[in-house]
Amino acid sequence: MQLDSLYQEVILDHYKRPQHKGLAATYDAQVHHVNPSCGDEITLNVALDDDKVAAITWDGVGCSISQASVSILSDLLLGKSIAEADLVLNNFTELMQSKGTMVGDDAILEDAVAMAGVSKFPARIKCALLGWMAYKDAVVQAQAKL
Amino acid sequence: MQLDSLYQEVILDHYKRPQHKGLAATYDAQVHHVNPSCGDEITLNVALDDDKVAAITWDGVGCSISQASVSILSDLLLGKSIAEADLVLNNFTELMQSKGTMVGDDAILEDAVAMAGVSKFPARIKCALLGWMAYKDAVVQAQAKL
Amino acid sequence: MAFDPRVVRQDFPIFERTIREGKRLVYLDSGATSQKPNSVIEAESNFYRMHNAAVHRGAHQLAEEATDAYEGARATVAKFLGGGVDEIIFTKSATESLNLLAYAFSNGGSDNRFNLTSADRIVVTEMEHHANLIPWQQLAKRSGAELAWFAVTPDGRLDLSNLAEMITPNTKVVSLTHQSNVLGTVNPLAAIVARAHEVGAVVVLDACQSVPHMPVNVKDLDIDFLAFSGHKTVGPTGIGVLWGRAELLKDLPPFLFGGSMIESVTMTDAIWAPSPRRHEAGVPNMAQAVGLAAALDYLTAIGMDEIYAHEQKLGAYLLKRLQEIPGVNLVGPLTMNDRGAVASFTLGDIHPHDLGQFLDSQGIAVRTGHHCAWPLTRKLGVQATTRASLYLYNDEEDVDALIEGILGAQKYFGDK
Amino acid sequence: MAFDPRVVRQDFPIFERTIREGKRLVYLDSGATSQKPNSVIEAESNFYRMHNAAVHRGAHQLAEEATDAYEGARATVAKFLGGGVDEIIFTKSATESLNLLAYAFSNGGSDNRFNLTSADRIVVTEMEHHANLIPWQQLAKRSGAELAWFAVTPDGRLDLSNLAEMITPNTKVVSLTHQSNVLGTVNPLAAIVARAHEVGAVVVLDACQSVPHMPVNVKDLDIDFLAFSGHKTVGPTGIGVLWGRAELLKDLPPFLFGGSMIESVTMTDAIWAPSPRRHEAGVPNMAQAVGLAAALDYLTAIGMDEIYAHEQKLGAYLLKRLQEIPGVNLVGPLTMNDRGAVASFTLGDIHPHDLGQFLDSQGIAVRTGHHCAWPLTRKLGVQATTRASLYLYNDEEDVDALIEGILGAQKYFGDK
Ligand SMILES: Cc1ncc(COP(=O)(O)O)c(C=O)c1O
Ligand SMILES: Cc1ncc(COP(=O)(O)O)c(C=O)c1O
Repeated sequence: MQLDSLYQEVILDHYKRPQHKGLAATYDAQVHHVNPSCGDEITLNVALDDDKVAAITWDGVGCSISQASVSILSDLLLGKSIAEADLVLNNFTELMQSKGTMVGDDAILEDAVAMAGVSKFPARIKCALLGWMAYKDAVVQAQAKL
Repeated sequence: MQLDSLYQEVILDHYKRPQHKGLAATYDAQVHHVNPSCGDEITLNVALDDDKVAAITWDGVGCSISQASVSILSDLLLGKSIAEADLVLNNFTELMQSKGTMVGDDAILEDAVAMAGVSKFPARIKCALLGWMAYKDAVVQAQAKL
Repeated sequence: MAFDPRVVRQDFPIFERTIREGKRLVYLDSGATSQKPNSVIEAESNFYRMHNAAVHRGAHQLAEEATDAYEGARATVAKFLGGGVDEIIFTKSATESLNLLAYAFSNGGSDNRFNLTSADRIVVTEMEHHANLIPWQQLAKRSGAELAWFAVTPDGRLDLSNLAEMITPNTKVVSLTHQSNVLGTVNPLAAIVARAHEVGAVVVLDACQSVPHMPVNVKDLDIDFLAFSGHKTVGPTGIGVLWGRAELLKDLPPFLFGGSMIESVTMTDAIWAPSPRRHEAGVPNMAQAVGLAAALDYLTAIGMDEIYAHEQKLGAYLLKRLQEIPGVNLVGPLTMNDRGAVASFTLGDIHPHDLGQFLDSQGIAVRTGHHCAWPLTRKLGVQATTRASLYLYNDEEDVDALIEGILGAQKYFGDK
Repeated sequence: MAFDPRVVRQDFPIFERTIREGKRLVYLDSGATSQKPNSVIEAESNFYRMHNAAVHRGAHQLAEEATDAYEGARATVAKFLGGGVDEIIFTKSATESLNLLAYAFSNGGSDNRFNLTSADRIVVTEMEHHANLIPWQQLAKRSGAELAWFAVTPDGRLDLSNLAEMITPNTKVVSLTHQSNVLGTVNPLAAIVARAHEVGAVVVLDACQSVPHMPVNVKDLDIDFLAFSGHKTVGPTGIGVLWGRAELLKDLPPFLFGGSMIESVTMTDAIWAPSPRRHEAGVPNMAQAVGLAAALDYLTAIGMDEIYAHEQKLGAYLLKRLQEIPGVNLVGPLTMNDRGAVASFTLGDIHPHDLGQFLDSQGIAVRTGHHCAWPLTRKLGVQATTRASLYLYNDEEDVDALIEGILGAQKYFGDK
């Protein structure tokens, strides 16, 4: 069933047990992103330690894809350097735009390769990217403060 | 040839030898009407004598249909009572809207029955009516002054 | 012959195709856009193949035929709505129709009867589609007029308890939806229209969700303007209608400027043509107007009363079946009194996007989100809903498929 | 394979019909609207039959397919013009495209970079179509900005002798036609664009009469905005395009308000989506966008260079044959240098309406009147003209038919 390529176990796991959900009290930047076509929302806090992602926390409401994606992201990018995180981000964005033609590099994307199936469902790509765009925005803002 | 039903001899005669063309110096009302789709223009003067059409003169530029129509009109309505002229006007308007289904009552319309063929050419009806609408407008204005 | 949605379906070629690995198409998204019968598709093609020319402009046979077809379409729309031929303005969509009006209220200058100032009030409702909200918000900002709105009650009706205080003597426009695209609620117009006219305000009806589904007669409703979209009315995309009382249209300032809407033009000035020409600048969407006329002819041949009766019955079945499912939480009225055949709901913890995706995998097309009525969604206290909207080609089998799909989704997302 | 208009004609079903008692259709009115090839008609029908759904809105397969088709059309238009995908806005017509822009120049409020005031100047030309004149007249009235224009010389060219004085440092917009729909004149853009950019003004190109007939690349022209209509480009009615530089579109305020153009909405406020979504409110003219893409694909397959070369040759033949007739008085340039294949003329004392009517009786479709460029017609000192406009499906036989028709009209109206 094609649907299972979208709703991988890993995704549903993250959806049911989201990581780093709940906003930390301190942060360098806080952003609020909305998906205007469905109303899904996310608030994301980032703290940097020099060029390292020291903390990512978030809160939000949304579908399994958007929630799982931000959960995976926060696991994955935490502790990475900003440059490393950028690489992951670019890899992930490319995967999402691949229309099902890529499987994703699991050395780089780890759990996030489970999102590969999303790229076959154009209406859901924005869901998967919501948290990543929020992260991208937050880091830019946090860096501007350094 | 269908075209001949449009361009009757009477019409081409009036076009080449227009009646009452050239504006009289005195009048009760003067109107200027334009056909916005082709730019044809007419200026028409009316003088009333109680309830009688005492004078109609006009000037303008336009196609054979619009020029002939106003020439026929001025011949036809001159000297009539306003009520009689209204009857002719209504008859003529009805004929124009008949889509080729009426031949026109020549006891009432006289030379104007030659315009019957125009009603088969929707784009030309406005040409034929230009002078008549100007006359109608002018009489209303002239009466308002009485 | 009795109305039979399965027979109707044969007129719509899209139902011959399948969805996601061979599934039957269960199309429950007509609130967003309706499917098209062959007669509409052919009317548009036929115009291009046989009569295509710029209307009102050429002195040749094709131009005559195109003009006949286009003006004939205007007459068809007028008859369908019970209005006059010169009261029909073709636009590209209901969105354009409503924007045309909202701009007209500030385009006329201070001596125009429609001109709004900061002394005036505009009244809308909390259940408006963005297309009937934002144009008025912007008009309020441009003109300084105040924007006020009727609230929505928890059971999805307009709260009219403050009717007289809401529609104040300085109210100039009351614009509201006939049927909510989210709740299905059909608004009671009589009292609103009476009060609006008492204070000299005009009533604008967003009839996007009523004209396709029930007989709508502008004279009976005693309203002043009405907007709807062709594409929700089994018609083509790219065509909408604005109906307005002739007596009002005659003074309504123009919105789009260009060819065919003028009486005369110089480098610095222009004089406008009479309505409806004044409101139709440029070479019009001719093929789409002709397609819309074919759509209205199609609906008329079946009968708007028949369609309404069918949808009332099917809507009742939908509401009943949905309410049998634990976890389904319907927004909007729970019975078919003054209500259309559309149901928006949430399903326990399952996000509408996920439900919609599961249904899609079963061939069932629904819409999820805020349905372009974000203030309403917020008021109802939900993030988003799933909406199933029915039309003349739907039947009980489609509703059954939806119900089965919902149960399947509960299993799919619950089991994992 | 050599370009052959008779082979091209076989793609256009309208040429299978006859006019006025069995006459061959000689269609010389493509300046008003072009005919449509089968591939365009079928692309539109096919969308309705197979993929119809509201784009960007549904979470189901049809909505995905419709979105792919619609966004694919945007990519096709972008490629055709040499612009970016996000630089293409679909409208209903060039008229709407130009109005969108003119409204945007007063919709943004005082802190928007496009906002005009009474300190600013708008520059147009005397040869503009009403669609590229009246919107700017109205903007001037709304904003207090001054409207100025380049004059037209007796031989039908722009008088650019006062270029620097016309495009003053306070000029904010220069909007002009690429090719005159009356004169055929193709305006020299380089000097105008250079001067406009020197003073920080944006250049808007009305490309209604160039995009269908010659290769047009927005990057090469270095312009800022461009408008054209689908229906003159062998595409459907009801679709137009506005191209704008991404860097400008990003700040351009919206024009039509409603669904899909927002980022968020409350009862009193709205935040806009990024371009191009910001400029496309409501369910779009999806089938027409898809049809337009098919039209551009059709033209591309033949080759815009081929089409241009064909029209240049045929236009030269038309000008030569017309000038052989005593009594024909051409307006506009007399050679094909910087000129398209359209000829407007008067014929002695024979009124254009009468000539057009006679030609129609011979199956020949031309347009007569002021061609929605009334100030230009007045400037040229004529009441009205007869216009023959050529396209890819016309050939020498069509020109010969026109010439014979004109001679016939002289006889018909002269003999009687
Ligand atoms: C030069 C020019 N500009 C603008 C327009 C307006 O195009 P439309 O009527 O398709 O909006 C036309 C054609 O009518 C034209 O020839
Ligand atoms: C109630 C209502 N009003 C307005 C609209 C806008 O219609 P369109 O997008 O066709 O302009 C819609 C549909 O989207 C609607 O449901």
